[in-house]
Amino acid sequence: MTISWIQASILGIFASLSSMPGMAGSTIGNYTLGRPLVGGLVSGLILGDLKTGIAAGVAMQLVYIALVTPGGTVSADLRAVSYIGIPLAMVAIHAQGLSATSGNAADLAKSMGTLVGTVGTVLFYGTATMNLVWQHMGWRAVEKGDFKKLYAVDWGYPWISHLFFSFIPTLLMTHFGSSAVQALKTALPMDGIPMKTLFTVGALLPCVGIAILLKQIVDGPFDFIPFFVGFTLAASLKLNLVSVTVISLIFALIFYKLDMAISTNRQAAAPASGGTLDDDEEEEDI
Amino acid sequence: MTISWIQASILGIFASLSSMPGMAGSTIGNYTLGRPLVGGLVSGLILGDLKTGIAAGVAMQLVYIALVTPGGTVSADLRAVSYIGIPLAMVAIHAQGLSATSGNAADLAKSMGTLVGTVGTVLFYGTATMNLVWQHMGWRAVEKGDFKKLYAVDWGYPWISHLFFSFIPTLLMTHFGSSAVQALKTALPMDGIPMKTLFTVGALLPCVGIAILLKQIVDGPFDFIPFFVGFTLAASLKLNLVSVTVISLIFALIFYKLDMAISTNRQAAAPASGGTLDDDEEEEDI
Amino acid sequence: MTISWIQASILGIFASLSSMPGMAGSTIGNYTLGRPLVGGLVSGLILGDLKTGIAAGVAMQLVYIALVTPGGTVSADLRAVSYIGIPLAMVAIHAQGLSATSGNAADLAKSMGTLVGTVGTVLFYGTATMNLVWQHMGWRAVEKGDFKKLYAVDWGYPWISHLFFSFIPTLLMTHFGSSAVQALKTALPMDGIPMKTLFTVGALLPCVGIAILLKQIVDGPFDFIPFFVGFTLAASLKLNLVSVTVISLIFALIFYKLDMAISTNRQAAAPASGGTLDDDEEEEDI
Amino acid sequence: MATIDKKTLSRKTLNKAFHHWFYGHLTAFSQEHMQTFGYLTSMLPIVEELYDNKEDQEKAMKTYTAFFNTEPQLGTIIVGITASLEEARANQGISNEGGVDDTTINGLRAGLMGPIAGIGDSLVVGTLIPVILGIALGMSEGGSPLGAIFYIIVWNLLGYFGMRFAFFKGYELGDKAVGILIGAQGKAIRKAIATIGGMVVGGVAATWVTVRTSFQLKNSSGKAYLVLQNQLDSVYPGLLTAGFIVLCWWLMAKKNISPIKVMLILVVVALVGVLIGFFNPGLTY
Amino acid sequence: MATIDKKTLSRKTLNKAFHHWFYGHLTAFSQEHMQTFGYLTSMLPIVEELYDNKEDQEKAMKTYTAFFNTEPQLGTIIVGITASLEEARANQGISNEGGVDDTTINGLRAGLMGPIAGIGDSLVVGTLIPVILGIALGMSEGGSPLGAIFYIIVWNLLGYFGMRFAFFKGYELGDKAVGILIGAQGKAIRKAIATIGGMVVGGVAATWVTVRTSFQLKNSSGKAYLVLQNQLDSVYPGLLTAGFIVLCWWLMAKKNISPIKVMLILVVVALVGVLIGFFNPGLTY
Amino acid sequence: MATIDKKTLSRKTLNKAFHHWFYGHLTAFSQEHMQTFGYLTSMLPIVEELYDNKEDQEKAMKTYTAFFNTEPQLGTIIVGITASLEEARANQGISNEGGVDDTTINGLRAGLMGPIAGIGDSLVVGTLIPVILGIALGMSEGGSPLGAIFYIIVWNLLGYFGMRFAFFKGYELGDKAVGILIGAQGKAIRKAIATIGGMVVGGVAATWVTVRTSFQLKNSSGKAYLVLQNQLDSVYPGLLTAGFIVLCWWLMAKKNISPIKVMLILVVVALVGVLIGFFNPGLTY
Ligand SMILES: OC[C@H]1O[C@H](O)[C@@H](O)[C@@H](O)[C@@H]1O
Ligand SMILES: OC[C@H]1O[C@H](O)[C@@H](O)[C@@H](O)[C@@H]1O
Ligand SMILES: OC[C@H]1O[C@H](O)[C@@H](O)[C@@H](O)[C@@H]1O
Repeated sequence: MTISWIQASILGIFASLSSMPGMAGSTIGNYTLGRPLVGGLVSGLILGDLKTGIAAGVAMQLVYIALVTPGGTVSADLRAVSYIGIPLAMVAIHAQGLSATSGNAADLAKSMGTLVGTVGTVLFYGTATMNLVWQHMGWRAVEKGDFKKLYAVDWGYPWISHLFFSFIPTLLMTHFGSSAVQALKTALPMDGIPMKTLFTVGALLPCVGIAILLKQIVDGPFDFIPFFVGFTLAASLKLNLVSVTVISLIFALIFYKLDMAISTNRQAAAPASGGTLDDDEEEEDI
Repeated sequence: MTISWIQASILGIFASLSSMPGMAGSTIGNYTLGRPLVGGLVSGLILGDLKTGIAAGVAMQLVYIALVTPGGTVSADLRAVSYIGIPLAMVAIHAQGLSATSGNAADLAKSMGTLVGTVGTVLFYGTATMNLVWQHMGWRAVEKGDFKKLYAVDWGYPWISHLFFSFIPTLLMTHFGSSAVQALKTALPMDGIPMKTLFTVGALLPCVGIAILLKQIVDGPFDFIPFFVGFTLAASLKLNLVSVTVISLIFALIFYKLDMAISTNRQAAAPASGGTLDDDEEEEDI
Repeated sequence: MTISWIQASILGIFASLSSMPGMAGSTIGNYTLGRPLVGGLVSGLILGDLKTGIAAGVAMQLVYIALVTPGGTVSADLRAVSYIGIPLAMVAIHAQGLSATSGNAADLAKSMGTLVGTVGTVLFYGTATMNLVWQHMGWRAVEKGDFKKLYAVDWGYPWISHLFFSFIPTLLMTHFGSSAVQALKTALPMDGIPMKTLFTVGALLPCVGIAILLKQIVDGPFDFIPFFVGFTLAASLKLNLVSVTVISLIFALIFYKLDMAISTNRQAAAPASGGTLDDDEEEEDI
Repeated sequence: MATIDKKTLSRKTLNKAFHHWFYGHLTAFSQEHMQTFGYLTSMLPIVEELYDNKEDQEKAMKTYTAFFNTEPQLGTIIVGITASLEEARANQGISNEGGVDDTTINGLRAGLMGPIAGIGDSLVVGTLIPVILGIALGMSEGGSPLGAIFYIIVWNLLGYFGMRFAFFKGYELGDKAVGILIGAQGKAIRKAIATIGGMVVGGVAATWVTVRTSFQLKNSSGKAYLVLQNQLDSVYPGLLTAGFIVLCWWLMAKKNISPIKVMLILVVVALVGVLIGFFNPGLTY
Repeated sequence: MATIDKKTLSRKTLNKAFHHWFYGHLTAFSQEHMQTFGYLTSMLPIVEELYDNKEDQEKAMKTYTAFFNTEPQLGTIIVGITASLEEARANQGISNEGGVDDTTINGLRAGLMGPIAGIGDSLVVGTLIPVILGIALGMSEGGSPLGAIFYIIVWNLLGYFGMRFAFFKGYELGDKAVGILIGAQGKAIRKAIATIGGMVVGGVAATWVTVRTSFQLKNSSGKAYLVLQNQLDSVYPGLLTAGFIVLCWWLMAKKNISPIKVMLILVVVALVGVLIGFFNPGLTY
Repeated sequence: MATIDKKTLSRKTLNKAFHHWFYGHLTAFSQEHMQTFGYLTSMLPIVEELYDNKEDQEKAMKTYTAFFNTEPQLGTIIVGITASLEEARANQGISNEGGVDDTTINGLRAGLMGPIAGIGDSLVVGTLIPVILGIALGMSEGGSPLGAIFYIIVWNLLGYFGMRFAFFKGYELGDKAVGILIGAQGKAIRKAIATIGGMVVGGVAATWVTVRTSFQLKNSSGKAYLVLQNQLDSVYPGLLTAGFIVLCWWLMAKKNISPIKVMLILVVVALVGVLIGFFNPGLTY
């Protein structure tokens, strides 16, 4: 199996559409086309082997199922996973004559995905940095009151960033990658330090995403409590996320009512005791 | 195995006693004699095969273990289940030479029970409707101040309703049913639409009972939360009902204290701020 | 395997150090040296068979893992378990030619441990009672203002109590016990009433420890609720103790906030409504 | 109202009233007047003892002709409370204005019967009985009568003495019970109990009600590659069951459809479901 | 402000504004101005319709040059609210003091974007999408395209109509939304949602993030007598995962280290861990 | 009281006091005066440093002759607090009325020793130690000394430094600690901790205490058709254990029976239980 220039170009376009930030809007782009499961479907169609594409997509999707990118913090780049990793994995699976749905094929796909996903974050930061140029042009237009220009800034120019950081890398890596993959595998064996480290990094990075979420939610030490309760419900009791959410509702209701009780309380108390109660504001700091 | 007129009559009397509304009072009647487990004991004694009776009763009891009839809404009629369904199931088990405690016998019993239970709800509505006649007589007596008559209305006359809607149906169906059962089985095979529908209905009907309970408890959307938390504890964590109840206690305590805090609160606030706090009354409506 | 006078004396010293109350302070003494796991290590070293010592210690530790002695209520005496029970169990295991890590050896150890543990509580009460003598001397010194004497009372004299209730019993029982063990086993077979009772007592006694803890925590009937919720989480859901603690945190936070809301509340209300709200003090008594 | 002739119900009369209720609360049930006649027969001995004069008796009995329905076991407490209120009314003089009157008594009955129906149906009929039955079923496995006998004894002892306790507790507390059951604290208590009720009903629904779909997608070789029930379970265990319950609740509470009509709708749903292969109980004779 | 010439945004313009946001919220993203340009293009049609005069348009557009970033799906509600506020400002006269002004609008945007980012990232991106994906994965086992198609359809319908709903809801509520989202009740609501968010993020972390150690102690015959991961699990399941998350949080929240630097630290940790045998992904090609 | 000669305890004396407590809190234990002598030896260096004159020393030491008992590890904080209070009393003049006096100090000691005993016994002795032991047991399976060594090191480091921290924290906070531990907020904190304590003790009871019945009913062929323990577990897992604990609590708390007598009652219960076949540990040598 090889990847022609035409196939590689189409992959490059999908890479541009599905990036974070991508040219298709996050709903259709990153959250649909970018998901490896969908990437598997697309790559399968492009390379003409749907089954292998989907199988590779499923394997990679499992690794990135909870990928959140809070505040533009991207710990794995999905354009690379879905439109470089999956095609290359498909080539490698074919080259080794593995059955598409075998465990070995899935392992191969996973490792290829993590490899390009982690390394590929540089593409994300590249795109975002290049966009600074178009934003700069945008500010000038705003100053001049030339608002129509904003559409070009928001919808047009960023394609140039993607030409450099999505299209070309995808084009080259998928077209020439087929042979590179083989070379890579000998150069970087799975039981060598670099690959072991890479995969460990892949497993550790989601912690950053979760931690950024936490930062948005946690003000005082007590705000960790719901997090750990949720963690315990899922880790120790194997509750799934919908069930965890249901249980969280009763606590949400309690804290809502508590907060209302305390605030009404304070309103009521304020005129009587002259604000001496403010210290329970600090209840979080004990 | 056949069912004599005498045996059928005794079954008819038990059917009268154990109905909802039955002539033995709900504690002894519907909630004791009406339960299929007890019905199995009684039918077993009457038909002289205790073991088969109990086994059939156990199988049917499992189906109706949580039968609640809130506000007189009966989704399966226990007189029919226990005193028509069980005897007929026993006959059928004997006819097919099944072992009393085999899985096939239990299946047979279950299907027979659901069949007569669902269809038999007409007996419940019949009884209740006919009781309107006696109640009418009761109102006339009350008007005239003839209160002693109330005993007859409450304790005596309804036997007539049961003669028609419990005794006679049970008598005829159990006596003649033995052959009817065989006919039924060929007429209505288990993989035919009618029987499949019937059993699906049997599985869906308890939802009505639970929903009526919910109607009594749920005022606003937030009142669904305890329900779903309880549901999750039992469905996802496989907690049994006593354990669910124990866990509900801590939430009950919290809501009790919350409500007390809010109301004392409101009392305290009322004179000070002049009732502007009423809006947290509406906290449920958000 | 026999136990020499010297070995027996060293065991006696450890027994003195590890008692509740012991001569090494509770951190190092009862909570370290007294734990059967550590007792197994020590006894193994003294008797020169580490593996059997540890194995016996592990088996006994499992029985006493949650031994709390609230308010000086000792339901099993650890000096006896660890420094009489373990050595004798080791002797018996050798005598019967059992493999140190076999199930039979563990059973033997467990029974030996419970036997001496339950019976040995008399040693605890003996020590504590004899300490009254030294305390008496202490009070006299305090009266006279001779405070230095307190060091002798607290650190010195109690060794005498331990001479009688830890050292000598351990010395004699371990030295002569080896043969006694055999005799005991024929005199008191495991399926006889005395031994069955003894082990049942061993299983029941921890309830006293837990109940004393409860007494310290429970004021009204509602205070049982957290206990039973915790019990349910562990018993029905198999949550481990750390997970139970995590979940307890969210309830602790809620009750903390509730209490603060109610008390601020009351402060605020007091001047306005003149203390008519005291009745929610009694909320626990319903 | 003078202390000299204060009327007190005799133990014998109270016992009679209790047994009339214990036996007759549902015997004359109709959809129109559910437990009204049971209530009337229960109050009759009380009214007869408290009022000598026929006119007063009639006036008193009128009170209890209002519609009544609750969960009969737990509801016994309401009967006990009215016994005590009736006593108070008799002492104060039934024709005197103010104090305990028709409105007090019926307001109380109307206010209590709903919540107590909800609690009783969920905690007594929906939980207590199924739990005892659950134990009994274990004992009767293999056809032994032991479980059935166990159930008969345990439930009837609990039922009889529980109801008796509720009746006399209600009588003893009288309007104090009202104080507890109504008012700020009463509201809080009801909220607390409704929380228990809600969670327990949820537990009951998840434990004993089971709606499952048999829908599958199969590939050419007949292997199912989509078992809908498994997918639903992975979203939320019991999703279909919960969904159907909420649907029924919605039809009744929001669309004001009567329970009977809801049942008929379910029959149609079942039929359609069976026809399209969504439902299939998969039983055999 | 006279009622005669009250300006109301046309449905067409609102639709345009919504679609500009739906499409362009992140296309021109940089680390400096994340969603600012998306916001500008979304407000442009609105501003153009409301203000005839160029000067007013410029004044209005200036407002939206402030930094903006939130979770784009849920954040649509903020765009809707500002549409309504801008309408109010136009009706009141953009140069009038008091009422809705720059400060109001940007205070609101700044106040809402943080919490809504937190909630949206955890509930939409961290929970809703993984749950749909989870179901889809089941359907695509064995290489079937079904799951992928299912995901595309379900997520995009939810995403599009959900965002649409949020936009028009926000527009409809206008400053009433602010009333709900800010103030005592708003604080309580945010507290409640943060509780859900916290628990769900905990659940997400435990379900989808897995940090495990491969550390073992082996005896002479090669049998492992200490498998560290098992020991850690018996202390608290998921201990390492939770520990690493708290570590990252601590580095960022308490030590003010940027996410990128934290990632680099993790690379070092991974390398060291691999070298000392603490980490070992154990994969093969 | 002049600022010029403000007395401050030297680090050396504080260390001494801490170590006296660390070592001697229970060595002279009797049922009459549990930790009183440990407390006295711990306060002695402090009193000697603060008061030059023998009379004052005697007055100060008298304070600590009151009965004292608490969980020794966590209770160290109380000793630290009294060190600080004693310092305050010395500075204010021990014979001055008002301020810190005997009543303050002993009120505080009495008020804190109960709750801290409850918390410490359940969280330190009942939870922390068993958890460390649990891990250690895993390591010592198969007779390896590793687990025992692990336990010795981990527990003693935690114990020593934990107690040290508690002592100096108590000293540092002084009566501020009292402010936190007593008063409205203190009540709320104690309530919160008691909630944790209650749940954890429940967890400990369910995890480590096991009361089981061996009662069975067998049919003629010897097959058990009723295994009581299974029935009880299906009602509520751990029912017997919970029942016995509540029984013991009830005997002690409601019937004022001493723990020793309760133990004797349990011996009788065990004997009877064994005789009627309810209990059977089922062990063999
Ligand atoms: O955190 C809010 C938001 O920040 C950035 O805009 C992106 O990373 C989004 O994916 C994210 O939802
Ligand atoms: O719902 C309250 C009550 O209503 C009717 O009286 C009957 O259906 C009872 O079974 C039920 O308990
Ligand atoms: O209960 C507090 C305390 O009491 C006594 O001092 C001993 O039994 C200790 O083990 C215990 O911690």
